[in-house]
Amino acid sequence: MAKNLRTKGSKFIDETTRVCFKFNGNKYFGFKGDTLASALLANNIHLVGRSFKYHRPRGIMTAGSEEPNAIVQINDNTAFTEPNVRATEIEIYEGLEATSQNCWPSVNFDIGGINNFLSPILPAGFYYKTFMWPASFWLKYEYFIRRSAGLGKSPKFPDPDIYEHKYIHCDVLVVGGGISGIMAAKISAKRGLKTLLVDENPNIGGSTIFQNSKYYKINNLTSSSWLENEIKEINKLENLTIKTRTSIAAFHGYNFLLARENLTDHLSANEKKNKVRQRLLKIRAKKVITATGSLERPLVFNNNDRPGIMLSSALKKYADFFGVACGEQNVLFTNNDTAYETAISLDQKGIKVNAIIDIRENSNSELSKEVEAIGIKIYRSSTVVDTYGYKRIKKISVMQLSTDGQSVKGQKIFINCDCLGIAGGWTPAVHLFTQSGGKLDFNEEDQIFLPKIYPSKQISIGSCNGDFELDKIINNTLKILKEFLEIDETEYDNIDVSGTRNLNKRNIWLLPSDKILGKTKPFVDYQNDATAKDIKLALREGFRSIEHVKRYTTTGMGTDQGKLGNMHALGIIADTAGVKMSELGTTTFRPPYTPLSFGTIVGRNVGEFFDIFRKTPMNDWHVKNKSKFENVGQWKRAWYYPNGNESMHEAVQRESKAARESAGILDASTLGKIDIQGTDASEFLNRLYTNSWTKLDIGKCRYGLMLNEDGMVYDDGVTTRLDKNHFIMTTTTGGAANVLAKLEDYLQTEWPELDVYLTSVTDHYATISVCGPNSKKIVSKVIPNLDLSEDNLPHMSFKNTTIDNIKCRVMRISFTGEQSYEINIQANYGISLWEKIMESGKEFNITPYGTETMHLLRAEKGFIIVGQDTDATLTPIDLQMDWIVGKKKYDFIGKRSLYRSDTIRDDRKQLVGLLTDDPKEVLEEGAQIVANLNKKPIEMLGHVTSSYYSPNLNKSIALAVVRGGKNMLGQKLFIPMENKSIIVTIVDPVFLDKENNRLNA
Amino acid sequence: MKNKYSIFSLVKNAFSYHENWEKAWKDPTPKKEYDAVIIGGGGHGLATAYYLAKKHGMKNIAVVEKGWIGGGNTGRNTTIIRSNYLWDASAGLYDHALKIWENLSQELNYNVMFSQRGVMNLAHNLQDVRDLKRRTHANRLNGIDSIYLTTEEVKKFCPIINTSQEIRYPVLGGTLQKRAGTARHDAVAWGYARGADEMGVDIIQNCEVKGIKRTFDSVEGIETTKGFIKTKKIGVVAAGHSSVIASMVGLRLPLESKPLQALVSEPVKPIIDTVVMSNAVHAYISQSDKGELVIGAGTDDYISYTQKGSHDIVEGTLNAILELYPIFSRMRMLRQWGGIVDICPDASPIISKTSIKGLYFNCGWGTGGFKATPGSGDLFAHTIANDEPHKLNAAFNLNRFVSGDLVDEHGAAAVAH
Amino acid sequence: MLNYNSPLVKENSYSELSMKVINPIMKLIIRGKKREFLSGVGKAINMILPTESCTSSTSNDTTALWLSPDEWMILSNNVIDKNTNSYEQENHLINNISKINLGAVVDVTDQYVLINIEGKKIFDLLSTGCPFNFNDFRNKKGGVIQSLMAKIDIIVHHKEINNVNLLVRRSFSEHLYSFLSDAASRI
Amino acid sequence: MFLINCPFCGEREQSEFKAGGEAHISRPKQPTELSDDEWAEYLFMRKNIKGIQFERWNHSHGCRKWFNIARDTSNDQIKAVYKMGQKPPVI
Repeated sequence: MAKNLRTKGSKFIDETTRVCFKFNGNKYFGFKGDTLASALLANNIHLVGRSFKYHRPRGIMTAGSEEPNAIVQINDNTAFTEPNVRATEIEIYEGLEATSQNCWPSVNFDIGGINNFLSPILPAGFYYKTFMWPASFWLKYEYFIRRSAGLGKSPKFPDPDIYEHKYIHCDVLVVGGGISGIMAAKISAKRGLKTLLVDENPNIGGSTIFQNSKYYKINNLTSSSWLENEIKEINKLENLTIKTRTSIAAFHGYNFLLARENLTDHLSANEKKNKVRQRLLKIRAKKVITATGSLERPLVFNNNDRPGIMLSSALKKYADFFGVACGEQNVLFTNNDTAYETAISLDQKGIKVNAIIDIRENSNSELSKEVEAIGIKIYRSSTVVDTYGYKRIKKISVMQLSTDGQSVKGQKIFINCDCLGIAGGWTPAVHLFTQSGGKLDFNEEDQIFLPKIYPSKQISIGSCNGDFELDKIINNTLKILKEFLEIDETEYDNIDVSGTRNLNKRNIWLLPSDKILGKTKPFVDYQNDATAKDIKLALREGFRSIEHVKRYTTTGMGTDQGKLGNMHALGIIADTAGVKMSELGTTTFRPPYTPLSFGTIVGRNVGEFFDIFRKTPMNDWHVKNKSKFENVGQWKRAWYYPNGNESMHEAVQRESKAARESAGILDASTLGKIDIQGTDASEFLNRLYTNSWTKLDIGKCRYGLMLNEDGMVYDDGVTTRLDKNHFIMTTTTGGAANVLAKLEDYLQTEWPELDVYLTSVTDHYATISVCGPNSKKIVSKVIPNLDLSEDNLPHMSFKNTTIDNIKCRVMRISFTGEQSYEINIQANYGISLWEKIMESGKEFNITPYGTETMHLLRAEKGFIIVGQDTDATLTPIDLQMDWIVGKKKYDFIGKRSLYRSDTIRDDRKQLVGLLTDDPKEVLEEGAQIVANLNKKPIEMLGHVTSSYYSPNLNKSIALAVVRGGKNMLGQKLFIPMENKSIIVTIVDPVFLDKENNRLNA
Repeated sequence: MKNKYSIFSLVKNAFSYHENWEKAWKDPTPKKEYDAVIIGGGGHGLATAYYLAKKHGMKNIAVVEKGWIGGGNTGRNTTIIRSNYLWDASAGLYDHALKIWENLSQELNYNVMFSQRGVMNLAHNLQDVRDLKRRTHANRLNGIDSIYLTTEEVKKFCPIINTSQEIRYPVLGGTLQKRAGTARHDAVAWGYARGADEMGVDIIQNCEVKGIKRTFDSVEGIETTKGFIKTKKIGVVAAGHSSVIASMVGLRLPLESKPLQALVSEPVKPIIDTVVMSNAVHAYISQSDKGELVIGAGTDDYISYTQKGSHDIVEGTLNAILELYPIFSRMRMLRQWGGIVDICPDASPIISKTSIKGLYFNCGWGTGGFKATPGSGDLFAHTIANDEPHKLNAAFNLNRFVSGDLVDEHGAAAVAH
Repeated sequence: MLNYNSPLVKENSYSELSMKVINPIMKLIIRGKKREFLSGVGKAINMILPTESCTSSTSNDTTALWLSPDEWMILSNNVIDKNTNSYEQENHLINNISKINLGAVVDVTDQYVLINIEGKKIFDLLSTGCPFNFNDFRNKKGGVIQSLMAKIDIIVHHKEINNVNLLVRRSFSEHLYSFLSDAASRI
Repeated sequence: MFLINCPFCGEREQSEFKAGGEAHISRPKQPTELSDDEWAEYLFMRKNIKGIQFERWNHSHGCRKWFNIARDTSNDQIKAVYKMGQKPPVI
């Protein structure tokens, strides 16, 4: 089998560099520049994979990204493995290992092949009609369905490669480096426009670069050699960037495009080391020129899927570009002149062409004359009615076409071949255009969809715009570009192009066979095994919309997104339903154009860069002192500081006791801080908070509660009056950004008349809170020059002072119920001050505590935490904080909502305290609360929002919201857990020091 | 009865090369008048018609669809079905739907492939843990089979999740509802259509509603691209386009229609056997029977009817996916698309009468409508037939936005001090 | 003495690119709308605030960055004394602006970290995570823009050709700096 | 991804902005005078237009200023950008 089908040298392949690779475990050789497909073909290998549904043997059909069949798993069982890689796209490199997919035990003998024999009972949508009995069995059926579906295998290990993003802004983006794209890039760049040219192939030049036909001449050079010179020229252009191996994945609105630049997939393991594998280019272009060319269409006839059946244009590319013969006995099957070009190319390379089957009555073009001259037999107005050969085509049968093309006549002749090139005409690649929101128009003459209405500054040129012959391509491209780039002359204006081909083609979407349709397999979607009869079945069952047919038959849903077959599907629907293609419309082409690795989309935002981490000025100290950390929003907050191998519970019990018995220290730097200045500052606060601010004295602090307009608690914190027109507001850690945005919103859009300025100073300050009976002694050691007496610095007041000549602010506020001092100092001095306080506090066993202990301490005092004890469904009244709602205030954010019929009800859920009958029993946060265990359905009155074991009260305490709880003090309720139910009593939420004596202890 | 679907009918039809299958639904031209017209031929609309005919004996009804049935969010969602909702009202609604799902294929004689492979919700911070525990306790007491899992149990149930405690937002636990899972979205629309059609419901596609004819206090019919249709009862199930229909009678709804995106990978052999949802890092993932990883992204923050969203959303979702499933880095996105979801301020739906007699709305399903399809149709049918809500959808009335009795399913921002 | 601890002290150099943190630099946010505000500022620190969007102005010792129609950042051109955090200019501004209700003056010296980046590859580095179109910006000095880098808010001041100052909030700075260092290592 | 022309900073990428919903819904000056229904209209009821809609956007990662744009929600084309307080353009 392993013979060499290399023809004499191709300049696009480096025949001096042999590359060794493995396919299904066997060693093969190719040359640098080969794709896996060309290398396999050179080794006379066509059978590459098995189809999705029937597991039919499939080979290489194309030479590009539209390949439906030849998809493989590469580097299986390594961290570098990748499923569903197109053999026609991947370039071989030393050490590449590829294996066939969707077959077991092997591609040559695949058990799944049995599906092919069951196919009569597996028509489109068969699974909707069966597997329903017995009901309970679906999961079992599904188990087998899932295993037989799928193609390649997902990687099993994390990806060692690195991906990156890059934002690119250019004046002109040219997509596609074929002849028209190259001309466009040159014209654009020469006019001083920042131009980017991208092409998915390793080199630009498109199909012209290997077009050596004497029929196509530009300025008396063969089109290929003319283009070579052009490429040499544009490589020198200043404003032009050329990116090869770069494919546009998506074309979004406002000319925003995503492209994948493939940097290392063609390199061997050690060549790729430490290199970025792929880069996602986020391109914003003022203008986009699409020159994506066109895709050759297959022909739809009985058994048109056997290995060895390929696109005629692919045969030509393998011969002219890769120097590979796809077969030794070639036959071409066509409805237009393309196949004749291929025949001539093959013949020049000394590759044997046995015959051409042409469904047209005649073609008297130069090309066909030459083919006849060569002596290749041409069967006119004939069609292939069947093909033979299981794992490789051996033979075809041919019959005469009736004049209407709907049936066959005459007697059947057989022609042997090991490769059948099919040419069904061309489909412009309008995928990107439609992705961008462009509207298509159907061209009856050529039976193609063409760009009509452009949604942004973009244009299509070349064959993706419906120009298929060299002269038309060049002339139209120039005409279009002049208008699009608003220029009156180009360097190509007196270019001389010669040669055109006979265009007459005969388009038959579904070619007839001598067998009835039901007995044939004319594939429309190769990968998903959707045949013409599946499409007809869908129509028969009432699926009329193209989207319905597509979904019911899975046509166009494969990894090739139906690039080859979609037009035939439409054609067959139109013919069968008797409607015009133009009325049918296309299905939407969804991004990406070719599949895009998750890793590429994500770029560097993985691992340490997955999400931002924010650190406080004292973070290093916490780390050094073995703190455990809690994620609070994007912040890393000290959670608790275990001594040795203390558990969290032990640590928290110790920390909380210390804070109440002597002194504790907390890093509160993450709380949001907003500087508020302006002559209307106090009026502004009045409108924001539920309570009143006008009368707050300078130097005093006040707790505030902020609502949403719908009356629910939104945020809280202490705000301090630094001066008549100057306040500093603290917000919750998580709320900070939203609160600032909300305040700015009100200021700018609702109350622009207010003279108020907001500035975030959250990061400017390190905030250190020292609390406990000994806090005063410690602070006075640290700030000897500050008078800490009750009259000078009473609870809820502040003083500006300095420590070692550094200005700072000391606030007497408490979230623990203990006497406590919150020192705000410029962030870069924070860690130093913290250490100083620790030093001064040593004699009092000052104990650092984290968020967990803070939560416990505030719960002992019944202070809420917005977001833990509230959930956006609680009003201040519900929280029993009526005292903070300024009834007399005319208005504040959310006030009106408090008086709606359902928000004034007093049987709403209300915040209460809970005590367990068994003081050792600590409730689970989130546990539900009921009054009657036997009532069915059981009625839930509320849930536990916070729960701790209090070392200071030596009992378990909890906060909860309970329907009507306000009036249930002393009442016993139940907490039904999985295995038991716990008895609790409703109490006042303040568990410790109701009189607030400790504040001034 | 049109030919019943079964393995036997498949074999039988194989002999006639499947040339004798009947239409799954007819393609009638609209009658002059119907007893009720459903606007919107998505899953919810078709289900509504099906149950109106089946349970309430209303046979002379039509479903009018602007495009093709099931072409909206029904055919664009990530097919997740679960009922582990926090509030009693929601739990009742979604579990009612889940119970119907469990026997739907048999009821419709159409395999909707309801696959009870379980749905896991992950917790990534301490507030997540509290919220999920709260929900699990509520579910248990509401008779919903939801359990809380430790990180180890999460790992055991879905081994490919990265449960390392070193990652940015480590998995701290999760919940599992075993009865939850996925279904084949298209099949739901097609199955209901076939069922409704068989009971005489007219399914009229490519028929856009242009106006609603009304007297001062009640409806009289609809103007469509296929002419005027007289009717006294109109059920609007137009999802993203609800506000557009409402504006035809001068109503404003508490809705915003925003882009919601989803994507699938190329198909691979089975690798993830359940549904995993993670709100905190925002990533939903499951694997379809075809082998594609089905991934749900979030909504954009602006109104759009384009069925396109911004790339940042997709990128953000895949960030989260790779954080939780690093092995998927080399998997490739095959298709990406968007839907238009109509979102209520409290993230709960509206199944309600309106101030206009004979006009009913079923909307506001936001990102979670698919799972409710059968229940929604059943309850909406009940509401239309009796001009009175069923007790299970009573809470989802329009008046809650006036009285303030919202069914808030976002919960809190879930960020503590 | 309290020690001064700025984050990210390490300095990184790569081919045609180097990054370092410069501190302490005095940073003030000043806000105002009235015409008297502008003149008041002029009086206080004798420089004219840039009123054209996305620009800056510089005097011998001070630079002013336009942030929004009523917001500017005032920076000291040179590092200041670590042992005090009261600044002459701040006091002048307070007396000529906030004290007489013309606007607001806020010390944000440690709210922001100033990262200086030098070299030919600055904008290649920024393009790995910043959506802003630097095509024109890169050619003329003095420009100021606010945008995102690796999802983090940044202020970019084009100080000199091939020399920009990047201002980022302190709590984000460590993350941003490691993202930049990582990207720079491959440029 | 839109390109939005901030009236203060010029053309910027969408990622620098946040959308703020329907524009020209001003907060009632005397909420207490409103019925529950009227208050609900302000709080929750929205036009949610398919077509030209006037909406608020904030340059949240730039100058932090709010402004209005007129956008066709059926194709996402931005027709006009105008400052807060200005009348919506006639389109």
